[in-house]
Amino acid sequence: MSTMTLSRAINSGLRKALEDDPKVVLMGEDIGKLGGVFRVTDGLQKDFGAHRVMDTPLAEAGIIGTAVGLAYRGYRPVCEIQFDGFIYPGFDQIVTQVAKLHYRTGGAVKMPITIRVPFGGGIGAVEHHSESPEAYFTHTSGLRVVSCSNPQDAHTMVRQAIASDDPVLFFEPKRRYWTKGEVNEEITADTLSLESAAVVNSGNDVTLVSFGPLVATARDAAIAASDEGVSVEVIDLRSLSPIDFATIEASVRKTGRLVITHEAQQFGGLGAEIAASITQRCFYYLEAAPERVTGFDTPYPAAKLEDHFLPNLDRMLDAVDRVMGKDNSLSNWKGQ
Amino acid sequence: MSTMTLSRAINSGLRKALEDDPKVVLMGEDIGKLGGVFRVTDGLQKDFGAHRVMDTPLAEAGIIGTAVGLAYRGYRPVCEIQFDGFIYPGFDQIVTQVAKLHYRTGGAVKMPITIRVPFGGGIGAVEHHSESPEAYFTHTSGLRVVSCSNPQDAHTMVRQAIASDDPVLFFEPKRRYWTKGEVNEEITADTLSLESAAVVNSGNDVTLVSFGPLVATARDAAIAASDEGVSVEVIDLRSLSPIDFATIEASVRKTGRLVITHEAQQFGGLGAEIAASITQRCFYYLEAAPERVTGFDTPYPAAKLEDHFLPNLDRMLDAVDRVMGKDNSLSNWKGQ
Amino acid sequence: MSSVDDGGLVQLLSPTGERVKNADYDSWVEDVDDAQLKSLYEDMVVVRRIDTEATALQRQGELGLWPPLLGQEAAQIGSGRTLREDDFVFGSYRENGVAYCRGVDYTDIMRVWRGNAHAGWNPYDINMAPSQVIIGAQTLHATGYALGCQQDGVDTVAISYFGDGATSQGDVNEAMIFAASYQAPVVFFCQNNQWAISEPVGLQARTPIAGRAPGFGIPSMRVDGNDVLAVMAATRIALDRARSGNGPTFIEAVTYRMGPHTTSDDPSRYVDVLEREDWQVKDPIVRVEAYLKSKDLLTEEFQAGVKAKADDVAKKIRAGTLNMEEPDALSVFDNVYSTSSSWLDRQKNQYSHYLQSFEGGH
Amino acid sequence: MSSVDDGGLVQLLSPTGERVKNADYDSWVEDVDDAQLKSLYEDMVVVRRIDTEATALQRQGELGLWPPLLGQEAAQIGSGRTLREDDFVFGSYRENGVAYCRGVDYTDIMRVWRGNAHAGWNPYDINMAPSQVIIGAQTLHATGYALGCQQDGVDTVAISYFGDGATSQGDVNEAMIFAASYQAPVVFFCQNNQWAISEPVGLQARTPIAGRAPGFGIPSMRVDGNDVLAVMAATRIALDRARSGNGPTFIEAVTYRMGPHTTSDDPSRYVDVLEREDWQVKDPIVRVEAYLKSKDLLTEEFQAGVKAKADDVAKKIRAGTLNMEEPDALSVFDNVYSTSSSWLDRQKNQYSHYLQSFEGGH
Ligand SMILES: Cc1ncc(C[n+]2csc(CCOP(=O)(O)OP(=O)(O)O)c2C)c(N)n1
Ligand SMILES: Cc1ncc(C[n+]2csc(CCOP(=O)(O)OP(=O)(O)O)c2C)c(N)n1
Ligand SMILES: [Mg+2]
Ligand SMILES: [Mg+2]
Repeated sequence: MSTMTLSRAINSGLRKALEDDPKVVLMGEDIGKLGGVFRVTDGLQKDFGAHRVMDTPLAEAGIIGTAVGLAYRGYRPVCEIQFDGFIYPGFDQIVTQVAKLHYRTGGAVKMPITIRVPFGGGIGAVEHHSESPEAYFTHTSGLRVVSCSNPQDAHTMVRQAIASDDPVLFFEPKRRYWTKGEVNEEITADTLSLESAAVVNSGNDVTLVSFGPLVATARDAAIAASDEGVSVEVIDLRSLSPIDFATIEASVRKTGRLVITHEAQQFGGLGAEIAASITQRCFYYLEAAPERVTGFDTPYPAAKLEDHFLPNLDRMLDAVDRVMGKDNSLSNWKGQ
Repeated sequence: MSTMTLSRAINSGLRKALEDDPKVVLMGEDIGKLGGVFRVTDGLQKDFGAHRVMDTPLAEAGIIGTAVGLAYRGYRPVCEIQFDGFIYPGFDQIVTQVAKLHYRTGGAVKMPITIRVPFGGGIGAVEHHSESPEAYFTHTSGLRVVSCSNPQDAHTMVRQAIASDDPVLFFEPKRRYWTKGEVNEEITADTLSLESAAVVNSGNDVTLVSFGPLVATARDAAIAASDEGVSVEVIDLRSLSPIDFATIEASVRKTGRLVITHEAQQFGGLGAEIAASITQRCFYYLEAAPERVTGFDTPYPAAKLEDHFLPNLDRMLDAVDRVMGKDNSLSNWKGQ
Repeated sequence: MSSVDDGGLVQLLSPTGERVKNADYDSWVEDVDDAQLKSLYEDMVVVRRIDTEATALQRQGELGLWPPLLGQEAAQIGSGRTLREDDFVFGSYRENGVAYCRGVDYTDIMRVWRGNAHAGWNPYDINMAPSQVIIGAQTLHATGYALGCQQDGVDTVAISYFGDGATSQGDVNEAMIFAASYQAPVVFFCQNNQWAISEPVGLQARTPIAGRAPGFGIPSMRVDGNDVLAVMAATRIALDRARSGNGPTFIEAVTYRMGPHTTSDDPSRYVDVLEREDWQVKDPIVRVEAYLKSKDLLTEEFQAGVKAKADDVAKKIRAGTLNMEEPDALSVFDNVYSTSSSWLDRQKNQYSHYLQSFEGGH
Repeated sequence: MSSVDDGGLVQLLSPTGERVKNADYDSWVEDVDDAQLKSLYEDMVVVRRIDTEATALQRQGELGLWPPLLGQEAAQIGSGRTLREDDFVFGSYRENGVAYCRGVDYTDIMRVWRGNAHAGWNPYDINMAPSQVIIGAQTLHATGYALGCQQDGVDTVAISYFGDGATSQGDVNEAMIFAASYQAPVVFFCQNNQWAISEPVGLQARTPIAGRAPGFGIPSMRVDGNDVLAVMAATRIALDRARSGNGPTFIEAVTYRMGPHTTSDDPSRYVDVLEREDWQVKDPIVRVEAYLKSKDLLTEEFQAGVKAKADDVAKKIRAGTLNMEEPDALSVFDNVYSTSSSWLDRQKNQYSHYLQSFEGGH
């Protein structure tokens, strides 16, 4: 066990993966000498060489498309997309190739590609540097999508993602890169399922589902709520596709109330799927309609406005009040 | 009024738009001499010239990206994407540029771009020719997304889409291109809101929400259900983003039961948003959890399997039985 | 020889079957003896016969679609035959002639077009990826595969086939950039058949396509794509360069799509019949026939043998197509993931219940 | 002159300030008299000063980020100054020197970098699109805009700026393909500053970038990007070609990023100090200074005037930045659509209620 930042924990996970399997190669823009703009790959090119930690030309379709070819040849490419908003030039290769090749070939060709994406807002950045595009990928059959919220998970999950024979979108909560925590690097990739959610705070009144950067906020909200006498159970999804519905279902059967939070836009976001699925599975247990606390249905705004756009503790508490039937911001709302 | 196929109705709508506004230009692969692979643009290049009906090089990012430039210059480009599955190379330009430029420039630059996409399955095609990618776009703030189900709407809506100062994804139900119907070409673009759903069959027991190619199936299902004594109200969404929730809400308050159907994959599809939003708006009116009848969470399969993948009348009726609490395929289901 | 952008076209066999001397290219086909020549001829005749049979099968409703390769036999056989077994092919949807060279099971060629599967064959069985519908996407895959070969330290080469239209896609350009940057052992084989569905090549490129690659630092050749020997020579040059660590090569094989884009297409809307007639005289098979004749190799016996082979293949294809097993309903859920997915398992389970409810009489 | 792929570099002003004669290019700058030369010099000094001020503001926490253009003044001023008012610019994020030429309000340059807005200015006010963060995307916009000019029958030209790294993106290649196909009046202006963040240009291109365009049928020029006269001449040639209906041109301005990629970057991790020193002697301002001196134009009075102007601009920028109005909370919902959206209106309304609930003491 040692204490390290979340970004360091991923770095160490990548290092282990490179050590354990000669077929693992890292690809991306500026991941070599620079070590990535967030330094997540710091030192890896120096130690493993430029053929295993490859700086690529500036083209995301090129990165993903060549990774597909490497996978055909038996490699396990780990691609870094520099920021969330730059994944779209690679979208076609991800959706039409990475996601579909195993299905297309009746299982003959495996696509063990990991696509690392630093995502989310809260760092005061310019346009396209703060987005949460996970729902585009969770809606794409053939992909696995995960997101980590703490250093231990970051370390373990990146190794699991690389070890998985399926393609995995790995969303890294960039504003938590500097969060520190204990990490046991001895946990091997096969110890845990890549599909399991974690109950990170137990509670009886409301289930609050979160992932990635908002897990910390959700835990703070649970503490604040308990001060007001409301007991909130916080779930860290970890796997966004598939979702560990059994864990959420068990929680909601107990609490009868569900709040989901994510930074992505609300309309058609992951929260919709969770609300819809849990309503179906727990219809007779629900005391109130599930509530969503999310980014607004606008493009990600300029930095000076991001504190409004991003879900925060107060907005989570307000939603908790809504499902609890307590006084809340919409109590007197007359809108449509 | 004259009788015409849905594809002809779009053709006539495009013709009107070209006649009415010299700034309207059509762009796409094979839309000129060939008139498009579905002949939707048949005869238009001959009548309006190659500068207004432009065959483009084979590159979707190029099509959308140059359309952005044309829009900057005051044009209203109408881009054809040959098949649903080929929109992804243009995804980046759609998501990062078309959708965001009006917001980015504080309203200074309008993006009145219409992107026509023949979509959906049921035509026995090879891979990438039968997809329903609408949810990627409905989750993208800044875009409007619509889909038509009959010749009259096809004609009116394509004109509305082109007349709109916002970018519009226009999803054409390709397997209904040959459906015939009466079309009044005198209806002008501003007669109708681009956001309104239509109740296409009145009923009291169940609300069945559909759009595009499945509206016809949903209407058939309503007839079949009425034979069994269940009265189904069928709604044709028409606008997929934003959704006319007021219309659905009014219906569900009456029926207390909701079924949503679309061809796209279920996980994170539009059905999730509708189920989640309506649950929130009508929680105390719902007699059962909303049900979804959709494509499976697999890539679109080979043609010989598409009849399984695609929602059909029987699967809709089964879902109607489920929300009615009648005997259904899952009555004795023991699964998780 | 290696960097052509003047529009010059390498030709070793003229349309009338004369052997044209070329100091740079001749040595690369000097091993092509009479027997090899006859077998190249046979292959071209056979794949044309496959094409005819498939078109007929489509017309009879036994295939959903077929993309003919009529007119492109020399481009596909000439290149396909030069490949080593361990080389890996990434083609589009039209490379059924190349698949034939790879030793594909005949029936497998038809699976995709009958609608039974998305891939006709197991790629690793014949070292060829299944057909790729997304225009140009496969060029990046070939580049990545080639990178893998380079890292493995083997002299295996990846080759990617694509059309003239495909050269407009970002992917194809990025593939050249990546290949040049890493000096990947990959061959870019462009069959310029003059058309991308209804769009003439002039819309994609105002200057010869082969002229693009040098700008990326990739040597290129522009060859008569209806000349099986020229195509062979060029492909061998490219393969040799790749094997010996000298990086990628771009080949433009100038040919012509004599048929429709696919069986769904109606070229009468856009193709000038005169243009088609011009190309008719450049037929890739006719010229080899003339050449064989000039060498007294076109015996009746030989021709009968070729015909018998072609008939046999056609018969097998027909039988294979008609007897193809229908996919099982629940297989729609198979192979989405290589491991199980809780969500999909549930969905499959529910659908299986649904299907059973009919059997049980619901 | 028009199609360069030999790596040759056009230079009209040497690093030491000598005027180099060039028969092909001289005529394009023969109107540059002393007054113009002095004003070009002034502009370069001023934008360098803007750059310094902005970097300081970022260090002081007043800007979130700044992408310096240090070293690229000649490329930006030389080209920016040749544009006509009605021409339209589509740049990346680094073209703040070009924006200056377009007459942008100084404060507007800073809005994006302070985090107050996604666009600093109204594009139609100065005929320049706002900064574009998605690498290469703007090249297609320029091509489309140029198509519009062509259709409008005017001789307005669109110009797109982008970096060496951007040339690897599919979009940039597709832009060249579309521009060539339609002969659009567009200028592709590549500032090859040798770096894409930490990646040297050699990773993107093994041969000179200007060599690519001819393969697409687009003439290109490779000029010393630190030579304001060479840049002017080349841009004028390109603009003239576009205006007279002769289609697109590609210009590679070979320059050097003397600063970090942005203020967030740490070039010490990857830049060789020696390389930087090599380029230091090629400074774009120093050579004009030397040239002016050789012409006895670098008087104390003139220099004082330039300094005063630069100081004034810097002062205004600082004041404008510090006094910039904060955006209103609810403006986060504005301009998503040009018309109202039932969904978004509801969301805005609810959030407004939420904000009020705090005021009311919730
Ligand atoms: C990304 C994408 N866009 C459009 C299409 C539709 N389409 C199929 S084939 C074709 C033309 C391809 O032309 P070319 O590359 O010259 O190959 P050819 O068919 O002539 O062999 C087009 C436009 C597609 N399959 N994929
Ligand atoms: C699509 C996309 N991918 C990656 C990035 C991240 N990024 C920002 S600037 C940059 C380097 C650009 O280099 P170049 O084109 O040479 O322009 P320069 O910064 O040198 O002016 C990168 C990789 C981005 N902004 N957009
Ligand atoms: Mg072609
Ligand atoms: Mg650069």
